[in-house]
Amino acid sequence: MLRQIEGSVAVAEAVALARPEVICAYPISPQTHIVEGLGRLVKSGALQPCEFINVESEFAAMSVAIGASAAGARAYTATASQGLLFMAEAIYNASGLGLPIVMTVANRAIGAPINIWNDHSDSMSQRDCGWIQLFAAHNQEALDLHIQAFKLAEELSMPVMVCMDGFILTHAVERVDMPTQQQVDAFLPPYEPRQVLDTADPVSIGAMVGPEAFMEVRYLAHAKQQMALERIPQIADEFEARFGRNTGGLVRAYHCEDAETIVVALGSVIGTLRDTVEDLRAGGMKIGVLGIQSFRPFPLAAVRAALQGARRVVVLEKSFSVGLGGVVSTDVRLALSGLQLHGYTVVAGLGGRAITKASLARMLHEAVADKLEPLTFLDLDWGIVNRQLAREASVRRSGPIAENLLRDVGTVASKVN
Amino acid sequence: MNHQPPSSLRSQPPEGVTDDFGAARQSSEPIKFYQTGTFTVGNRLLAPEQRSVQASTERSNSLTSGHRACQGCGEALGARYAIDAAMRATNNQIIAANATGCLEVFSTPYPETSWQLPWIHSLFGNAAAVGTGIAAALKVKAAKGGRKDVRVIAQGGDGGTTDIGFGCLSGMFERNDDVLYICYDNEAYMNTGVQRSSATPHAARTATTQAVGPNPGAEFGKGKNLPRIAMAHEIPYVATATVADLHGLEAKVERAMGLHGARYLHILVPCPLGWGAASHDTIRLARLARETGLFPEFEAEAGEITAVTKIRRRVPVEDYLRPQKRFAHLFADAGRPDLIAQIQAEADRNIRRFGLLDES
Amino acid sequence: MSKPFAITLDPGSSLANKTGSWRSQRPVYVDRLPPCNAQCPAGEDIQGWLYHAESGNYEAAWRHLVRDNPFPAIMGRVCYHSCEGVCNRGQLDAAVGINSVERFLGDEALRRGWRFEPPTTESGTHVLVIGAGPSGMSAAYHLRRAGHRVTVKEAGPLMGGMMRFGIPQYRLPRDVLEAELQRIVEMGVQLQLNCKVADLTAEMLQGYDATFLAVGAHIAKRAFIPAKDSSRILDAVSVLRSMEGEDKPMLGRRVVVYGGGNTAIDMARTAKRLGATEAVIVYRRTREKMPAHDFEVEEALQEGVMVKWLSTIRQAGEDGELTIEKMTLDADGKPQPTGEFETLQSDSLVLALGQDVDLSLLHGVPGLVLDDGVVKVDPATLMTGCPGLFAGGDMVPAERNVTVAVGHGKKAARHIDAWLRGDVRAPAPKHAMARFEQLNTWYYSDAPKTMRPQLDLARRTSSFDEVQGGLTEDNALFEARRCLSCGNCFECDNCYGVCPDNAVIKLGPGKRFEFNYDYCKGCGICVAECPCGAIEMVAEQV
Amino acid sequence: MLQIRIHGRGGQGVVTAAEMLSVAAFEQGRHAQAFPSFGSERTGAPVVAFCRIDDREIRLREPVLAPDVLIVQDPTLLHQVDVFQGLQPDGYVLINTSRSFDELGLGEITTRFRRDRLATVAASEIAMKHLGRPLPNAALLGGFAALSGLITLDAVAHAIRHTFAAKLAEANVAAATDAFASVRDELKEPTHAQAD
Repeated sequence: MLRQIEGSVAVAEAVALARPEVICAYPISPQTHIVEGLGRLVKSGALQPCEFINVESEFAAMSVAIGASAAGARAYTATASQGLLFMAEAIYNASGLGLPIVMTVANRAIGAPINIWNDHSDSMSQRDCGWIQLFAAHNQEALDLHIQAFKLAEELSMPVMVCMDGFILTHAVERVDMPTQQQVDAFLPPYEPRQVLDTADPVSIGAMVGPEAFMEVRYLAHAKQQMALERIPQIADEFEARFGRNTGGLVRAYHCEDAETIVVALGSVIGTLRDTVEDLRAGGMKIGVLGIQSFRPFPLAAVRAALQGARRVVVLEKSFSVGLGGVVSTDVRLALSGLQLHGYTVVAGLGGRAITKASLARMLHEAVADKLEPLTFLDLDWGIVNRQLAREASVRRSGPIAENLLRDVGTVASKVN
Repeated sequence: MNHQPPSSLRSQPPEGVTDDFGAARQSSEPIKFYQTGTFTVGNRLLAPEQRSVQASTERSNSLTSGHRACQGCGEALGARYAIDAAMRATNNQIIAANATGCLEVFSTPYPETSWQLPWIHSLFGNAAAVGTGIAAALKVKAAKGGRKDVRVIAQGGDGGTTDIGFGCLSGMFERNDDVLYICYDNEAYMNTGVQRSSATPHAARTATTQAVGPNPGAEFGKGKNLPRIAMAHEIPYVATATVADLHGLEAKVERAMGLHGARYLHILVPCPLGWGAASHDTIRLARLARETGLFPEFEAEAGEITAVTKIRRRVPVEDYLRPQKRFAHLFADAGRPDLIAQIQAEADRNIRRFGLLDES
Repeated sequence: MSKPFAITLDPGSSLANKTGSWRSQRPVYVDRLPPCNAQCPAGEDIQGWLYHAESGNYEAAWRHLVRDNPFPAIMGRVCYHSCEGVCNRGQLDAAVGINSVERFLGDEALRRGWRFEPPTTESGTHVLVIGAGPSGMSAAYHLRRAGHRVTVKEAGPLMGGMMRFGIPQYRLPRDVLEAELQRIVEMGVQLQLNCKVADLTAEMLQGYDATFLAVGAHIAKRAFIPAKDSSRILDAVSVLRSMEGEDKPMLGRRVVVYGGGNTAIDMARTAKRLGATEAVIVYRRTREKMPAHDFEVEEALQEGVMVKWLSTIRQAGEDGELTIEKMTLDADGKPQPTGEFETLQSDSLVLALGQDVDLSLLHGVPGLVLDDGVVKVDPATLMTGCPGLFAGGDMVPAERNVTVAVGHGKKAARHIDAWLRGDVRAPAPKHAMARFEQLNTWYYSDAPKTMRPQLDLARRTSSFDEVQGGLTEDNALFEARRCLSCGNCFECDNCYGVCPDNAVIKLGPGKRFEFNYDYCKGCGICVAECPCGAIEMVAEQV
Repeated sequence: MLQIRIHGRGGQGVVTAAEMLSVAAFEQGRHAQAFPSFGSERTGAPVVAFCRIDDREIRLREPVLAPDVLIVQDPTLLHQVDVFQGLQPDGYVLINTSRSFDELGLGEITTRFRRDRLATVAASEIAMKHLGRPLPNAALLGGFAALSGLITLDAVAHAIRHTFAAKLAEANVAAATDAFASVRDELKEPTHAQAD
């Protein structure tokens, strides 16, 4: 059924359709509307039986989910940014124990300086935690991915993170097609745990594993993710067959067939990129967009297949490995190893900096002319940066960078961009 | 206030002295078992149901042989005492969540586990939250027609409870989740080599509070009293116990399992390694801790003290401190009577606060 | 479920890890000798019979007791119970009232009419016992139990010896005495009263395979006291014996007893009961030095008996005026005259200065040796120099009391039995003593000793009713359960409970426990927490 | 594609206004996207919300930089924020005020943009009348329907009912209807003038 609703509400309802049995809620922007929505559904009795638990921290949220999942319950939680970092220890534990928890990450920057706006630093910081990481390009996909995520997680007994851009998607009101309970029930069977805490068949879960077996345990987790590479597209197809929508999967190519230049990106910026590319193609530029839906497992083969025909690749990412550059880029380069093509990393939209068609077009023109720096920061205000650098060179105690910059910018509340 | 043994163990000895033996009184009360007492583990003269769980060959040995705990480990003992009692009280319907620490490491090194009940170890600081999750899952399963009688225990050492796990514990308390949390308190981080925790007693030497300088050992004025903090949450049940009083410990576990909601049991478990004591002194030291007043044993319901275990043979704190190397600096050379006096004052305060001595 | 590799494990799998290899010392169960048992002159297994009494099985307790001593009701009244003096519980609160429980069992047996079973097989050998006192009857009992034919010859008209003629009724009611003696006779012991053996050598040739001699010591010691004819001087043994006859002795209103032993006390208390307004004991030393048992002195003083300490009687003058010289103790505690004199009026003076053995029937017995007025015996076997002739009781060198005599009877019987079978009974190896320091007394609840009720003073001094009462069943049970079971496992399950490694195997009621050395790490908690000190650590052989 | 930017203050229902606009468009079978100027602004602080309306799927995620429609819920903002930034030459402007553009000191604006696409409406007063509270957002949407004709008053009413509970919804519908009439009348005047 078509609805015009907020992304968070769409996700909350989709999660509810998956009949979770334990939901852990701790508030952090921009994830709050999702758990608020679920809390309402549970309290109203629309979603039951289900335990909705107001925990005291994200660390507890993931820990409660671990306990619930180990006891055989379908467990869900959502977080973002600092919250994700605060639960980091438990995140690794959940994947290490192979517990199929599903978690929404409403992507947001990580402080300091504290910043509530969108980028991918948070989920990228958990790149190696052993969770499957799926990225949604728009709210319909976010909705669909959650339903697919439970199926994937429980089949493989691996936790899945569904990443959606904070505010840009979570707070955007747009058209989504909300499936019915019957459809979801038919697609997603009840949770049958691989291992469970059961008084009738007691086991000890979470043993201490020494050098003699630790590497094997780790490799097995990798093997699981390799299986996921096969199951993710299959599940996307099964989903399409039942719901009539092609969402999820590993990657999605847009005008890549004949493209000499391909822009690789994750999340909501893919939409803006497609508009941009459409315009540029109208101007005769042979350019396409490759969206990555599955960042972990990383679809090396699919990415290589999609890019090997091009002459240059621009990885546009909302994450930044300080001291190196791109985070996604390194993975993409791995996919392209041995291929001779120009690679550019464009870091954009950090901390909610708007990514505009205009800026993208300007940047891509330079790229196509191969005038782009290998590592480019989209719309970086060099004036501010250089002034601060000069200040630091001259004065020993130049004061906190962020404040200085704001002074230079002359902040205006409710800036348009 | 006094913690009462089972009724059949409660009567007074009959008085023999009378003016005329023709009138010597016949006691109508049941006889107290003086020889095998109320203090030994078992008692051939008691009805089986009145004997301790540990006296039974049917006990579940939840933590069975082959674990890698040190010789004389109080924690291994306390864990078996408590879990076995809980198993008895619930007809073996217990699931346990364990914090990282000695208990976890010595009980479950791959490829062997000593646990005989469903058990999970997640992290150092989240045992209470994992317990909450299990309890929540069980509640939903029950609503869907699953077993309704499965109960949850979360457990950890003093580090995992009073320090790193404190947030999750307080949250579990505050939500009144249906979990019994058991803290096995050996008063320091033993697993990592005896470092100070917020449960480390004052003046005790640890690897991070060395016995050097003018204020040797753990500093006075620091540390926290978790049982009293737990009481402040006004949860259904809070109790303290030691491995020296098996009957009291089992009675408390039984009481806890008879209630729902958040419950907290704090068990003193001496650590021969960390305390620098002989491996055979484990129970004796726990007994002395109580008899000095340094470790008051009490029960509280909804934030109110409901029972205390009176001191039976009061002893000065020196008797407790002396056998432990972690307090050796209090007795070396000239000794530190000033610090011992401070510790004695703490014991005396407990005795006043909890009424540990019979007025008579 | 398809469990994840390594992180999920099957329950109890650690049993594969035999931690016993960590051990450098191992605990072992031991049995130690309880001090009460070690002390008992009659060799009773006190802890053994208390164990049965604790569970309220009084007949089992009684049967266990009489394996060693056939006189629980008598012992419960007249035994000086030195066992209680060494009872470890005495260091905790007060000694276990062993004697009172023994009396309760004895009385219970009489009340319920429990009897001794006659022997199932007859040995065919015949033993002569001379003297039906405590030693003789004890020997007769044990010999009969062993299946021997036993003939007891007693010079007097009644059984009991000193139990009857030395101990007043108010301490030992005669019906009790008679009943416990009769019970022995009913085992098939041939008893001949008023049958004085004049010629032992001849008697022994009358077809006896062995003889036990236990005629006691009945001849009162005399002291030279210059006296006028009018003064009335008697000896305590005769007076106390005459108490058993028809006409009671006439002692007058003022009775002076000379001596400091238990007999002197008994005499003075008897005098009181015979109507004396004054009963004065004259003794040359102090109360501390008095050989009489303190509790009896105490009872006597309660009853109004007076004692002149540090006094000797120098002469008995006209109308019973006694001249007393005050004494003083020298450095060695020996009394020395002071030259200070005083007088004391008396209607009669009773001497209680001890007794001698009547040696007349021993003349000409080959190999028999006398030593300082008593019969010399091998202390290990109680056999005299004459093969087949054993002796015991007051007539051999030993402390003179009923319990010692009963013990002699048992010991002699055992060795006579062995001797008859042509071998020598080797004494059973003794366990190490169970010391108080080896106990963990925490586990025993606090339980002060139960006092036995006593007859009120008025009735004590006016009648010969028994002074000391008995325990009620509750009291007896209570008292029995105060036993600490020193040195011997009583299955309290402590070791089973306190082992951090579940390395103790419980074998079931009466079967005690075993260590599982596969897992025992040798921490020693079981040893430290064993209440009765029945476990010890021994080094592992390396 | 039609791009709308709404300026107001936290607590005035600016974001709700954008959402209702998108719902109204959705109701008319069109694709619509509404989103706030993401931030943590508190009550009273200047805030902005956006709405895009199109006949095809809207993929663009950037803020509305060159709006076709500008709705100002609070005239006091006019002198704090450059609300007219990027406004299209033929853009619509609707301001919540009881005064005229000239009275607001915006005479210059009227020269730069099509006069027939500029309107003011006393939305707060209308809201006070119907709701008893100065929540102008619903009323402004009614006014916008009248000003632009890009959405119908019915669609706006539906969006309002979709957003608010029954009683409050009807009051807001009434306010929107009033504002619709007020703007329509306001727009008639210049044409009359020309007629003369």
